[in-house]
Amino acid sequence: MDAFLLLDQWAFLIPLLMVVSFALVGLFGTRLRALEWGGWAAVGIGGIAMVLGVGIAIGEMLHPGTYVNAQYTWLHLAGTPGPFPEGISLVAGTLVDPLSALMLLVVTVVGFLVLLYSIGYMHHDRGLPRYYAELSLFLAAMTGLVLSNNLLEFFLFWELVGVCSYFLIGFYYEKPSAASAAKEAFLVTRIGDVLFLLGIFIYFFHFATTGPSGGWAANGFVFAHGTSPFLPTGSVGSSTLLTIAGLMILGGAAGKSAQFPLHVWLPDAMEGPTTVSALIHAATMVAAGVYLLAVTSVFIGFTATDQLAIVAVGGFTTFFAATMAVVHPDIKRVIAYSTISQLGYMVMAVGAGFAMVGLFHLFTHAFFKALLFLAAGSVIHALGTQDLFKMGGLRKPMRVTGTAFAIGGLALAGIPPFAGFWSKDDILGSMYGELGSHPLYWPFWILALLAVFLTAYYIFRAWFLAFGGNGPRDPTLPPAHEGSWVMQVPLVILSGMAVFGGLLIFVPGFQGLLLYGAGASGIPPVYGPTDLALSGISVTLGAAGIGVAYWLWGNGRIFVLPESSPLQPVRRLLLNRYYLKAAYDWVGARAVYGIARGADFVDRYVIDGTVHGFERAFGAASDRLRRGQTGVVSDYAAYVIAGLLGVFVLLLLVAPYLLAHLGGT
Amino acid sequence: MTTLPESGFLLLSGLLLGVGVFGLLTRRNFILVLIALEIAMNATILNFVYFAAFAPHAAGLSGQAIAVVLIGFAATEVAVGLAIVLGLNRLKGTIDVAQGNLLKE
Amino acid sequence: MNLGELAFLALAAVAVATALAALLVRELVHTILWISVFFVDLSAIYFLLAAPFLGVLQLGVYAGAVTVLLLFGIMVTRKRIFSREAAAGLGPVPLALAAVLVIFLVSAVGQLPAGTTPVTGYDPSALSAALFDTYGPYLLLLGLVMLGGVAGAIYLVREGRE
Amino acid sequence: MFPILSAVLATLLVGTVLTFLSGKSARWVALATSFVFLAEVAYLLLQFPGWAGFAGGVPQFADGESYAWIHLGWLQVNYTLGIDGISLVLLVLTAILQLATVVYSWGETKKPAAWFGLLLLTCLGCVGVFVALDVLLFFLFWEAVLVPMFFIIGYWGGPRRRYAAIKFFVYTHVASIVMLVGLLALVFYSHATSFDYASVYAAAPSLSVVTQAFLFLSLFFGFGVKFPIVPFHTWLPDAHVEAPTGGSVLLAGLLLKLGGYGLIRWAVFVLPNGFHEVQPVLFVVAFASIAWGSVVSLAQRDLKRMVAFSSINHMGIVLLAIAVGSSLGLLAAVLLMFAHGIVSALLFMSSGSVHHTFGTRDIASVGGITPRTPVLATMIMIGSLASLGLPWLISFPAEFTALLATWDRLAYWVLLPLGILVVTAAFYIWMMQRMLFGPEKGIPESAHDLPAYETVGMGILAAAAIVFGVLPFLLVNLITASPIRVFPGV
Repeated sequence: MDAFLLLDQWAFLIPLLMVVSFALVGLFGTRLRALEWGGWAAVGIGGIAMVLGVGIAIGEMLHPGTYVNAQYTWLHLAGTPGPFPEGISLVAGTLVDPLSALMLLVVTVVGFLVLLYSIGYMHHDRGLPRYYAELSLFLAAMTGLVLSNNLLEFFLFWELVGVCSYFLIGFYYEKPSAASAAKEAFLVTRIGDVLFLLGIFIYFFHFATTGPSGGWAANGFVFAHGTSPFLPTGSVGSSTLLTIAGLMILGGAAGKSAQFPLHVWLPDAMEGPTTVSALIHAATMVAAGVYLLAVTSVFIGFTATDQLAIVAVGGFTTFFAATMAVVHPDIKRVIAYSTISQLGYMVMAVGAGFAMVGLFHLFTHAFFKALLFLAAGSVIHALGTQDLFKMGGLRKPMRVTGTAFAIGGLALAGIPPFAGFWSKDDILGSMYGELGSHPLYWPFWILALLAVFLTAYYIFRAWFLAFGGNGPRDPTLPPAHEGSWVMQVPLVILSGMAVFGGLLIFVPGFQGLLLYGAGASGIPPVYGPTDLALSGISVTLGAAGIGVAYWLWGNGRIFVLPESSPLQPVRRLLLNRYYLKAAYDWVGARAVYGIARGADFVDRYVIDGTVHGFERAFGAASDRLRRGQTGVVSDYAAYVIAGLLGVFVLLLLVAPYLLAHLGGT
Repeated sequence: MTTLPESGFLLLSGLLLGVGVFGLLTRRNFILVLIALEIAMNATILNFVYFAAFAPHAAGLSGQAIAVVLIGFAATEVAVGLAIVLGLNRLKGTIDVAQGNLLKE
Repeated sequence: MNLGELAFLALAAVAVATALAALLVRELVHTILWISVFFVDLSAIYFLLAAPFLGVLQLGVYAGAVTVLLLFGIMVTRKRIFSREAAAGLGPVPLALAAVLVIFLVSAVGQLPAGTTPVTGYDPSALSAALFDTYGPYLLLLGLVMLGGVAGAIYLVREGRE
Repeated sequence: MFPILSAVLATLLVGTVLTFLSGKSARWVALATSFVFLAEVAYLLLQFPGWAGFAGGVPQFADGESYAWIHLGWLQVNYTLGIDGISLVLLVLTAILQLATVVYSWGETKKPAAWFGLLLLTCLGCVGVFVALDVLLFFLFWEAVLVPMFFIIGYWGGPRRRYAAIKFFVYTHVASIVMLVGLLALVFYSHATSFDYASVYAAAPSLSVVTQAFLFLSLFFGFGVKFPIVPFHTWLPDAHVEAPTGGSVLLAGLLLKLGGYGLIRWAVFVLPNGFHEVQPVLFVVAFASIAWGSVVSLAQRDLKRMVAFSSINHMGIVLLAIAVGSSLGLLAAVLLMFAHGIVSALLFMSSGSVHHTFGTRDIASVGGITPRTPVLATMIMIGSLASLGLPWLISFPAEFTALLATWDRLAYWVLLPLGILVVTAAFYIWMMQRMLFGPEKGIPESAHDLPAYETVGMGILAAAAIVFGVLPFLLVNLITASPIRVFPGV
């Protein structure tokens, strides 16, 4: 047991290992005889990291507690007058607590499985070393983020994670659509990052001057210092400044976790390899926003206004994203919309004060969503297309994949005893208990409940289209086949997690993990199906969704909405993503770029034009003067005489006059 | 010694300088320009000599000494000026001042 | 009005007249004649100002050497290219400039302190002391300038080097 | 004590002269000079005792030297040198940039002796500005920088080089004259006992606040044109577009820093009361420069012109950090100057390499260069990401500190520079999308990846960007060992 606690102080090795992997594969990957070798090296290092991560998580389950090791001064702004007479130290270090342990478990396990799976999925790609280098760097950054012990360090890794995501979305950079999607992802999350940064500033100055303990002031951003990391909600109060700071944090989280209105980048991010979608854009990085909200709510706390805003964003996004998934023909994008929707659940839970419940859903979601993506990846790997309407009947040639996708779907739909049921039900149940005291939560809770039905429907629509029926609808597709063992093993492991992951809640140690941070909200979360009626409603909704999906799409049926149907405009609206993407494109490409062009014009012709105007005026004046330079000696003599007379006038007339009238000496 | 009209010399000097300047500016023949210059020069020398005679501290005869130096300079100037005139004449075939715009080219 | 004043007035009138005549006559040779009269006239004025050394110098350098030089110059250029000696193209401006200059100088005359004492007699030793002690360096400089002037003149009139 | 600063200047002077004289082997002489210079700066760095503090209300500097130069009654001009943390950081920057530039332009074939000599001469002038502590000496070095840069642009530049060179010269020279008037007025009106920084510093507080404000404005104009500040910035894009790569590097990396250094050393420290009077003007100008530089960059098609405008944006942030008037702000300003020196140099080298590899710098007409020229693409990526303020690269700690200082004093006004960060990210990311990614376009058959010397030259800068980005305290500790700790007049 003590051995597990000892592991905490070696936690920093996890990101370090992945950096080593990044350097090894990045520098030498292309020199190796077989490109896979670099991949295997990354898999090996990732395996060690996973063992460490799992060990730390088990240690936390046995002994929930907070381990802080802050000793690396990253930036020391010594003796700065103003609010910081002793100076500001920005100390980097590691922080291990139940939150980070759970997240670490997710990141290292899914990370390792994806690394392994990629050996098969990417084996034909010449960019394999680059892929593994970037993936290693991503894992380093992600684990670093999870282990950060202050907001600034968090932000450093947060941005690094973002840039890795940028490169991995644009992995097939020769494709213009991939390059464009990478740009979009970077810029949209950048908007969130800027808000996040402002939030950091506000917290920093607020706690530096009014923080509860001396530790806050001296260490600036350290949000867990010593043994008392908890800040009762009451101490945050209702300060307007802190409300704004909380909203800024929400902005940052919304950018990273693709919450409305910054969600547009995530569906387009599916341009990257499917493995990347599984790891980064489903299981880990996009969950970082939720994680940020969770640590903020535990260590700093949100005001009531912030909480409502977070619940509103999360609840609305849950439903909003699910509607778009309903009509989409692309298998990966359906899962992507589903990710946005599920992240909405987590955000909502964290906002309502149930940080660990949200994290629990993050935990289960990571496994079943990675499973769905990897299964979809197998299909894409085999067929080379992502269009659901070209597929069909895949359950026979791809038995493992089909089963895995079905398990993932059941988990997503919230059917017991699969993992998703427990966590989703906890969210809905815990919030239900809060509805009485927070009447404004009601509409968002109902939206979230409705989303359960949509979720079950769209994921099984995808399953029936791809795996149901008798054969591919597009005869030009190559015959389907199952991938190699490296691709199947992760599917099997993840299937296991998707089936049993939720049952962990009945393990006493794990439950203790989830109780962590409850003090922040003062409300004990609900674990397990305590309210059977509520569980019954949500399970019924999920089953109904599956039933409708079977009725419309089962057995190879294709449901075509009649042209005259009044739902046609709705369908077009959904297919066009509520025209939000078009609006953003218009703002970016027309409005902002138009302003820039206008400014450029002003710069060239107005500002520089004024300069050239002066130049011409001087030119004209000097041209006049130049004509006096006749070269004739007499003329020069005349100028000399005139100048002499000018001096006479100055000395004999002007100077005495000035002296007489201005009274100088 | 007989008395002399004190301001008269200065007036004469000023008038001569005016004449010299007038000639300097108006004559087109280079030699006439030189002569005008000499007139102006002589007006200046006259001033020095006058002050050597009448100034309150004239004992040192500085004015006369300077006048000597100036006469020397003036003579040199004429020599060089005439050399320029000859050079110009050879180069352009004329000694018209208005044609001598070498400074411009 | 005593003899000195009378002499001065006469000499002054001759100086102005000859100067103008030298500049305004058409024939260049006549110009030389008038200007030599002007130089001699000034020499007389120097004698009147108790500066016989300068008077002699004026006669030697100006009335002698410079006049001859000018004459020589006219003979070499020799062409009567100016059918009419006209203003150099500046119109009334030179005349106005000269007039304003004269007005300024004349107006300045009134501002000089009155009551000066004329030096009587001629003191060669004082002059030589001034010339060779106080102004010795300038004399040296003059020598150098003359040397340079001669060299420059020779360079300028050198034939052929087109 | 050994006059180490004079030795540094002498090294560069001797190196310059030898380079001019050594014909075809000039580059070796220049390289040797760069290494000696680097070693001397390293020595300065290692034995730097920290800022010497005040003696009798007058700032003291490390490695000080002072010799009588012109003493004519009231005119007391000395040859006075000295450094503090601020100058030292900029000296480090100069040493790095000089080495990188010399290595990068190893293949220069057009009058190499003159080229390398002028490069060294420019660095000499900059070093002189950073170490001079006498009004006249400072001004002489300040002006001395203009001349070699004028010839670098005017002789090695692009097609409109003469226009650009003259524009550069006229703009900066007019500004210098205004600055000189301000400096001389400062000396004379304050009745300083000599032209030394120390005596000017001691005498300046006796001036009335209004006088200080006017003097500050004239100095601000003089230094500001070098920054450059909107609307006196139009010389910069033209100068950069026409300048040869090495010239651009020194122009952006060093010459712009002269303005920031001068403003801090000679205006803000000396005239704190005047500074506080005109602070609003500085804010307006800084915000205008930040917004204008970034927004106009977005519309540029020429890679180099885009980087030039982004320099205006970054130097605007420097000005903002100075203008907030706190120690934190000054720290950020110096850090940011260093960061911008490294990053803009890297980007200008990249655009130079793009130009001679693909024959054009038009962003829209070259595309998908990554597979053919991976090293060049990597350099562009590092430069762009650093410039848009990505953490772990050098600009981030600087910009972070600058914005932190801005929030401290201006609260929600910080949203403007923060928002502009998105625009800055947008034009770099968009440029990368068009040039580096997508299908190959407009790549001539002859295009090949960077020659070794260009890789090394840019590699030095990229390494510096990463090292100082991960370990910013290396620089911060230097800067905090300087007078920013005792920001006057707050």
